[in-house]
Amino acid sequence: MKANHSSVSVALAGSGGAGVMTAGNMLLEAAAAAGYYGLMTRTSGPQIRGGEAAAMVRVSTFATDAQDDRFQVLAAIDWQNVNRFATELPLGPESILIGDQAHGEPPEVFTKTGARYFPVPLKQLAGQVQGGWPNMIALGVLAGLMGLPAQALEAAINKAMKKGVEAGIAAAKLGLAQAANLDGFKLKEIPAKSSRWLITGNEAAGYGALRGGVRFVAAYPITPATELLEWLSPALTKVGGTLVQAEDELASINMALGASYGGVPALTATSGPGLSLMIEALGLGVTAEVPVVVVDVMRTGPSTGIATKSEQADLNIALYGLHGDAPHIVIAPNSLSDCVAATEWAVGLAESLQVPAIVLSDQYFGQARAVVDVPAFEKKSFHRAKANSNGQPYKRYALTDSGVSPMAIPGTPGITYTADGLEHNERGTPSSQSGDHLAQMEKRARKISQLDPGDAWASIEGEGDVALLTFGSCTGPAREAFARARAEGFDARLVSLRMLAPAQPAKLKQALAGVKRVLVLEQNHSGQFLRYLRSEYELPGEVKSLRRPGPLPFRPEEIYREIVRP
Amino acid sequence: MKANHSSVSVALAGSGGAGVMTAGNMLLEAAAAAGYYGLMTRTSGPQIRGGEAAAMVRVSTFATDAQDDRFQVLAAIDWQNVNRFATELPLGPESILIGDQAHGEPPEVFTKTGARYFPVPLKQLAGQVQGGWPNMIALGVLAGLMGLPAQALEAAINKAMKKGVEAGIAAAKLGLAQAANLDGFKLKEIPAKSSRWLITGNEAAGYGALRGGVRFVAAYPITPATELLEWLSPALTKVGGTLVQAEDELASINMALGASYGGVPALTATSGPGLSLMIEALGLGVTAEVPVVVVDVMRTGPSTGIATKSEQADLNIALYGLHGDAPHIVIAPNSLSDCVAATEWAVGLAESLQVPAIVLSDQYFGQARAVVDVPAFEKKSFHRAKANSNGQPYKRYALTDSGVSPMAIPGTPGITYTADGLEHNERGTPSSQSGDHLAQMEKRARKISQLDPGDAWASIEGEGDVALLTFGSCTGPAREAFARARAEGFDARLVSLRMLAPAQPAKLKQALAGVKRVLVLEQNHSGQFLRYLRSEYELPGEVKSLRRPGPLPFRPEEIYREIVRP
Amino acid sequence: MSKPAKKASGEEAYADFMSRAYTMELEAIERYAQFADALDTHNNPEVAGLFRKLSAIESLHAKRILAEMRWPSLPALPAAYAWESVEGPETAPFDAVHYLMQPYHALEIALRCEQQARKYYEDIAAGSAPKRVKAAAKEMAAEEASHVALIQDWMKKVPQPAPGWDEDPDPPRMNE
Amino acid sequence: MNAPITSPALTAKDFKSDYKPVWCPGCGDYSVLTAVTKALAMLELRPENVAVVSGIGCSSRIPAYTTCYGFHGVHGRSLPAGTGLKVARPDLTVLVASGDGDGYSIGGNHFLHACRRNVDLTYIVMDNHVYGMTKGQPSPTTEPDWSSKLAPGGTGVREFHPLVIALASGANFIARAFSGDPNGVAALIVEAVRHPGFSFVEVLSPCVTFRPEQRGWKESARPAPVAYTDDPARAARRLMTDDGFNIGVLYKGRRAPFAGLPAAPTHSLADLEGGFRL
Amino acid sequence: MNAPITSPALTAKDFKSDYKPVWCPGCGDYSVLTAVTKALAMLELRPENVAVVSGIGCSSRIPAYTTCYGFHGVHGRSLPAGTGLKVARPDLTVLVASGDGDGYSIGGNHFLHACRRNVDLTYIVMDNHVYGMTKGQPSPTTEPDWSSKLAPGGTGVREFHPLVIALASGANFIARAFSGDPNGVAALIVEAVRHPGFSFVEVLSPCVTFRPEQRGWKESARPAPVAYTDDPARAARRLMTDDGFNIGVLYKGRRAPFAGLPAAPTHSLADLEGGFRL
Ligand SMILES: Cc1ncc(C[n+]2csc(CCOP(=O)(O)OP(=O)(O)O)c2C)c(N)n1
Ligand SMILES: Cc1ncc(C[n+]2csc(CCOP(=O)(O)OP(=O)(O)O)c2C)c(N)n1
Ligand code: SF4
Ligand code: SF4
Ligand SMILES: [Mg+2]
Ligand SMILES: [Mg+2]
Repeated sequence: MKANHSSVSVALAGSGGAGVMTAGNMLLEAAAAAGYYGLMTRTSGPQIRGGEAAAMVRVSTFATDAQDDRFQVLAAIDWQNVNRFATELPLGPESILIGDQAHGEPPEVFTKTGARYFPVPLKQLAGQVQGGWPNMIALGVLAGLMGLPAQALEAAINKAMKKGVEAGIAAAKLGLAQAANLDGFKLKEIPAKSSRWLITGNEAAGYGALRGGVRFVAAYPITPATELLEWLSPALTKVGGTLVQAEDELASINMALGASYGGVPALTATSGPGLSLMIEALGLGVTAEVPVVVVDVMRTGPSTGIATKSEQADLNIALYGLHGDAPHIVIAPNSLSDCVAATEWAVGLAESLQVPAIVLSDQYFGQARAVVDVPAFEKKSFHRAKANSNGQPYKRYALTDSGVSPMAIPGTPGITYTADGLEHNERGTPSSQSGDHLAQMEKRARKISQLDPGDAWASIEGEGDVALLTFGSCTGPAREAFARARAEGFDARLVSLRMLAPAQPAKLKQALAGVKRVLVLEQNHSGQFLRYLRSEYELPGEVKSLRRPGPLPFRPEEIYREIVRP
Repeated sequence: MKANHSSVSVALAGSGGAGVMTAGNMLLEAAAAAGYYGLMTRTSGPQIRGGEAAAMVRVSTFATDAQDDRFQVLAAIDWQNVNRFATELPLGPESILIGDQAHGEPPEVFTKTGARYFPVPLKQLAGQVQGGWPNMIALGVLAGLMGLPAQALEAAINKAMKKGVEAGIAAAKLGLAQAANLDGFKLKEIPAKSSRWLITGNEAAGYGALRGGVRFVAAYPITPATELLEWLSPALTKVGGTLVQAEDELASINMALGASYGGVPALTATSGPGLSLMIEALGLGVTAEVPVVVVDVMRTGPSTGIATKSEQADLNIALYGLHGDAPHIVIAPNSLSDCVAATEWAVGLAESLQVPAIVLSDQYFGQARAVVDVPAFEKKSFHRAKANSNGQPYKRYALTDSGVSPMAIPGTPGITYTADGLEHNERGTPSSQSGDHLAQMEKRARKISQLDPGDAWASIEGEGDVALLTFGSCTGPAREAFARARAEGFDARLVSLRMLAPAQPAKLKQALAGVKRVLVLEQNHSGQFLRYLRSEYELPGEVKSLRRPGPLPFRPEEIYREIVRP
Repeated sequence: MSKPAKKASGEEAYADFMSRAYTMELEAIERYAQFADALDTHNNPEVAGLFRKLSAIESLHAKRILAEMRWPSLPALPAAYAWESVEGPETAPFDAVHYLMQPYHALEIALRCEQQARKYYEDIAAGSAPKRVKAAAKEMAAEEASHVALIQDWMKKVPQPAPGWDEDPDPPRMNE
Repeated sequence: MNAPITSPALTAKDFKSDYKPVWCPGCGDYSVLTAVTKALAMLELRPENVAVVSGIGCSSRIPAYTTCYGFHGVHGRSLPAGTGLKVARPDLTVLVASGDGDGYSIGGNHFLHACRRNVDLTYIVMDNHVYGMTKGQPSPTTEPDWSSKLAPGGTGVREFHPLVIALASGANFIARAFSGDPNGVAALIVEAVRHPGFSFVEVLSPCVTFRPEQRGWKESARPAPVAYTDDPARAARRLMTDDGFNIGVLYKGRRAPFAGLPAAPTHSLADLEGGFRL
Repeated sequence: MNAPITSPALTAKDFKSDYKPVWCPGCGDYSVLTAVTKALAMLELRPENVAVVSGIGCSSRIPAYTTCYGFHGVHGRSLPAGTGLKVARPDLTVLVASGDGDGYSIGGNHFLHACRRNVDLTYIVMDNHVYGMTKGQPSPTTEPDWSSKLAPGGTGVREFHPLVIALASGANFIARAFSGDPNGVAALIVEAVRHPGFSFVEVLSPCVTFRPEQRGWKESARPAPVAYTDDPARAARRLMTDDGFNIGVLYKGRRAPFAGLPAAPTHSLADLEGGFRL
């Protein structure tokens, strides 16, 4: 077994109670402890509890939040209904299947990929350890197949288990020993040390919100945003803020607006169905110029769709969902760890421009857990322009050059005013005059269009006359595809947009100068990103849309093929 | 006074209680009785009652629903705050002002246009008639200035007034006599007789809904959609349907979906803020494939905006507001009378494609009243494909070629099923399989994209290498601009889209063949229609955006100038 | 007749009486001013002006009380008085106005208020209050009586509204 | 409401579909499903003449598990959908199903107004004092001190009292059932369906996964000690002091159901057009 | 709650802005405005420390007519906005204003949950039994037989009983006022603001334009014959038989206000980051 793998992807499947998620998490922790990067995603059946599930763990010598083209190993505690995951668990002839004969043979859909089957008597081995569990045996097997050191595994088990640690370690070691008999996928040298986090995208977004200054959150639970809220609830208490569980999303967003009007940066998090319910109040934020941030952890739509799966199909509603002309901000993190900075940035933009901002995260980022390098944060911070009395009558909606008008915060004497969602004049008095409407429309548009996001608007990587445009979680597999292409001497440009609204036509034009072929990559059915690009930009050269609805993620290989296509 | 005017526009202003709307309506009726076409729009101050208001009446020898460039006459019962309407009441040196000296001089903003002032002692004259009102004197003056015959005026008064008819007629005749002393704007010959209606856009949309088969409406009041509902409520009762006043818009749209699921064509009507609240359930209509129609009578946005004024800024939300990829129908009537056919069509499309349809009307159409030629209706009618048991397991969401799957209506034995907003397989069972998701996404997209709207997708008028693209209530002034250009030997193409979604790129391409210059006309600030066109179509030649937010309507002259511009 | 002044010295009762009288005026001033604003907004400047005038007249009265009492600043208003009627006897009911009302109506309102005020003071003067209070009440009753006469005179000079004065042929309008 | 019986009487089984519930084994909702199917059989209805309308939640999955027409709508809007259906199709028997999150949190407003409107339908709420589907957040009926990830230490917020609210809003029939006794639930549903107007059946239906302690409800639930009343003021006093475990019909009102149902047409479209014609 | 008085006491006038109301002359809302300004003066507050939050409707126009901080939000959402504001800024005095359409129809759910949540704010609903702003459609409190264009012959739907619902949902202070007596309204608002937790003041405020017959309310409104109770069951009985015209405080509860207010920070951001650090 040569240690020549820079990335190994394994999946551990089984029915509820088998503990596949627990084992998966420990494998990820073990990889982290050994100094590798890692990523864990998950899938499960429709049952609320007790159904089939799979933990998918990728361990690598480089940082990535993408899933690989195929899994090297699929291990199963049992095979019941695991076949339902076939499309999510691509295998190849180089792959191996691990299973317990006691639970029957692997389903045909897996064996017909050419993957070789190696039975391991998980249950029987577990029986050899007092309090031993088959998932711990499997954990040991998987760790062994990658060549993770036993201490790392021990450390991970120690950290994760509250009781039965010894049995756990003993069982895992039995598994490790089993792996020694098998052809494995040993990882290459451990990468150089760096400061790292083990974090989910939802936690990252929550942390970014706090960094941005958010101290009030109101929200209503919804998959896959709930963990973001569950992380934020105690965290807010610790930093002097608070979270209110609202009766519905209408209440959430309006509570957030109320708090923000009071001077406290405020946020809510939701997914598509909830975002739909917040649309009216987002318009209020635009007109009354009250900052607020909504993190939309996108799931497969439309309607209730598939709550537990990812898709990038809320771009339309985020950009264009508001009634009337309602300029606002839309930001998309383009890596799991970027959820921190992107959310922090969104809060800063909302606050400094007094406008609603939507962060388009997705289920993939939100619920994946990864070992990431601690990002370098910009020092620049954004604040709300606050007004103080200068003896003059206060004009809340003064027609300034920047479009931003200093805001009076309740408690400040001499400049009280009424925030209004009715069209108004500079003082905030409702007006139906076309002149006031035009002036305020221009003011609100101006503050957004004058914004210069610097380099933060996109990640631009590489050179060449082929460009790939994408955003959000499609960036991970795209980056990996680029690395492969580059490794073969084929360079291309990757432009991953972080600022979706306002559009940055001048910057994109520059980024695409000289490009002959444009690939537009997105995870939805109708090509929302492509349509958006066409409406806002002149795309040079031949344009090709690479798109597919959720839930299956793009794999690096398919993108790679499109990049290098002659 | 030569009878050489083919169109005369007059406005009658005054404070609450002056009866300007009543008089305006009678003038419109009188014009209709005389055989002319006519149009009445209105404006008023922010007060609920008792504030300033103006009735704007245009009488013409040709059918139009556009306002003219300028008003020939502005009459005022009193001038209090009438200056606030200055931008809505453009005058020129050829215009005249009529007012009562007892109420002071006309405001400078009107006199400085060069309009000549002719005082008429309205109050004093009214005093000469027992039970006489100044507004009736003014009515007479205005009718006289246009040269409307006394009998027509009498007929209108007879029809409109419940009591005091004689005093009304006597007062109006006094007014007529006054007009004889003034330089008027006498109308040309009466146009050829035709079958006509006197109707508002809101009534027209309501009638269209009933023609389309709608028999259930649930709604929540909102300006300017309320009159649509108020017309529908008794009308539905008469035709065996019913209207439920819901507790909010969330309830309205879900009630409509429930009724439609039950096999009864259903509709709701609202404006921007209400549409925002219906977004989530529209997505349910898409996924569960339940037909439903929403008439959005657009008002000035964003947020509460200006409730009583028009704008075309809900295009974005109507097209792109839904979360996820949610193909649906968007139809815009392009004349006041087209509100009938467009709404009827939307109901037919919704029913036959089992999908939500949005009708984009606006405050201008909705609240204007006009004399229109009775439209010729297409015989083609659309129906919902209903399923019956054939002994096979029923596949509610069968993957048919057309994408449309026959629908079981409750009460039909043997084919019960559950309509679902969760992604599902053909049977309707929830599924998180990527294959099911893709298949259903394609099915839902297919039924929309395969739709061939024939010629109904747009009105195409004229020839030449300049094309003007527009939709909705901008079409009226555009048509008039075209007529003027044509009268001067300059032809151009007017393409007014009625079907906004699904887009019809092939048809537009054909419509624009050979075009060198494209003008895109719309009443909003950000150019939503332009953006939409760019994203869906390749526009040929030089493209220019003609846009402006509400509330001021486009005037024919400014469009004309752009068309003939060298 | 309001809450009985608590058993106290004549001086205290007097101060209490005067502060009540003052409050009564303030309420009236404010209500008239509010009416004036409302009618201004609704394009009825004539009646608005009249209410403004009435408000000014009441202000004079209030100022006189202030001067008389030599209160250093406005006395802190006691929590809402429990007047016998829901508001001060000189305060017009909030719903007495209409956007099409005519000066005659405004004077009718004022007349009713002045009459009520007169009766209020007369009742106190005739009652069992301390002497000083009774004397002051008498004086004020006389003053209100003169207002009543004044307004009655005034009413003769303005036209009586014709029946149907509040008819508006146009419907109300819609807003947001 | 009852369709004419044209074929041999159906049994509960005929109302149970082949779809296997995704519910956790032991979940109270199984027993509600059984009760619904029994009740429909007892009512001698036919599946095609019954519609089961729901929102989103574990409990809201119930429609597809019956052989009736089902409508699985969006979260919180089961009552409007059911109302629209019943008003448009008064010939159908409409059951609306919900959970405590779906019905009392996001759907609270529709609850209030459905009670007032009094459309003739039956509203069954499976109350487990928790958001089951989204993994255990507090719902309106959750005890204020129940600790969860989203509200560590509890929300501190007083519970929502569904029966009191229903009464205050004008519901015409109010009952509480316990899923531990499916026959009892079935009997109450039968009575609810038969009673005209809006009938509300709150079913205590334990969530074994997130509220395992609710297995103890078996000990608390007991038949209400007194018969139902038709006097709202009396019912109010009883319900306000009730401990949440009295089972049975607790109130039956006498209000006439919603009057706005469609009637036979009296006019043609041409008649209506006449209103515009010059 | 009362801000320290740092300068000479303010009068009602200091709380009235220069903007002239768009309300119809004679509208009851004028008098509510007067009452609010009087109450704030009596409470010895300063305008900058008070926020008036509303939705959409004639009544909801009130914020800008005061000199306080105002928030004129979207239709039906005044309570969530006020809740967010008060929870984030407990130092402010928050008044939430609404109408019967705004508060009881589209905003009904928030009413239920605000009563339960018991955040320390005062909710003032100007109830005129009609949608004034949109020209006279029936609201939840409209009599079932009131005929209008949208519901010719009446809705036939039973009225919504705001006080009963408030009580059933757990409001901590319930009063009914009548705008015909602005001083009385002011006194009740003062009491409501002083009472901890969620205080609800329903104000009968006639719409002279669409419901001119409400001028007759002057004859019906009268002080409640008995003093308020703090016993919910007793209050329920009273409120359920009340004719809608008893004026005064009708219930004062003893529930502790919402406990989820922010406290002083105990951790830094770096501490939180520590949770992720490997
Ligand atoms: C608009 C919207 N918000 C939130 C959700 C997420 N969600 C799904 S079910 C549910 C709560 C369900 O609780 P309950 O009604 O009590 O049902 P249970 O699962 O407990 O039976 C929530 C919040 C959603 N689907 N849609
Ligand atoms: C989402 C939304 N739906 C509907 C409306 C229209 N609307 C404005 S005010 C109002 C009703 C107001 O009634 P109420 O709260 O009783 O206030 P009132 O005018 O009677 O004081 C309605 C329906 C709106 N502005 N927004
Ligand atoms: S989570 Fe709870 S409510 Fe949901 S199915 Fe499981 S036991 Fe039932
Ligand atoms: S319409 Fe009615 S509620 Fe609105 S301002 Fe006029 S009187 Fe008041
Ligand atoms: Mg529940
Ligand atoms: Mg109202």
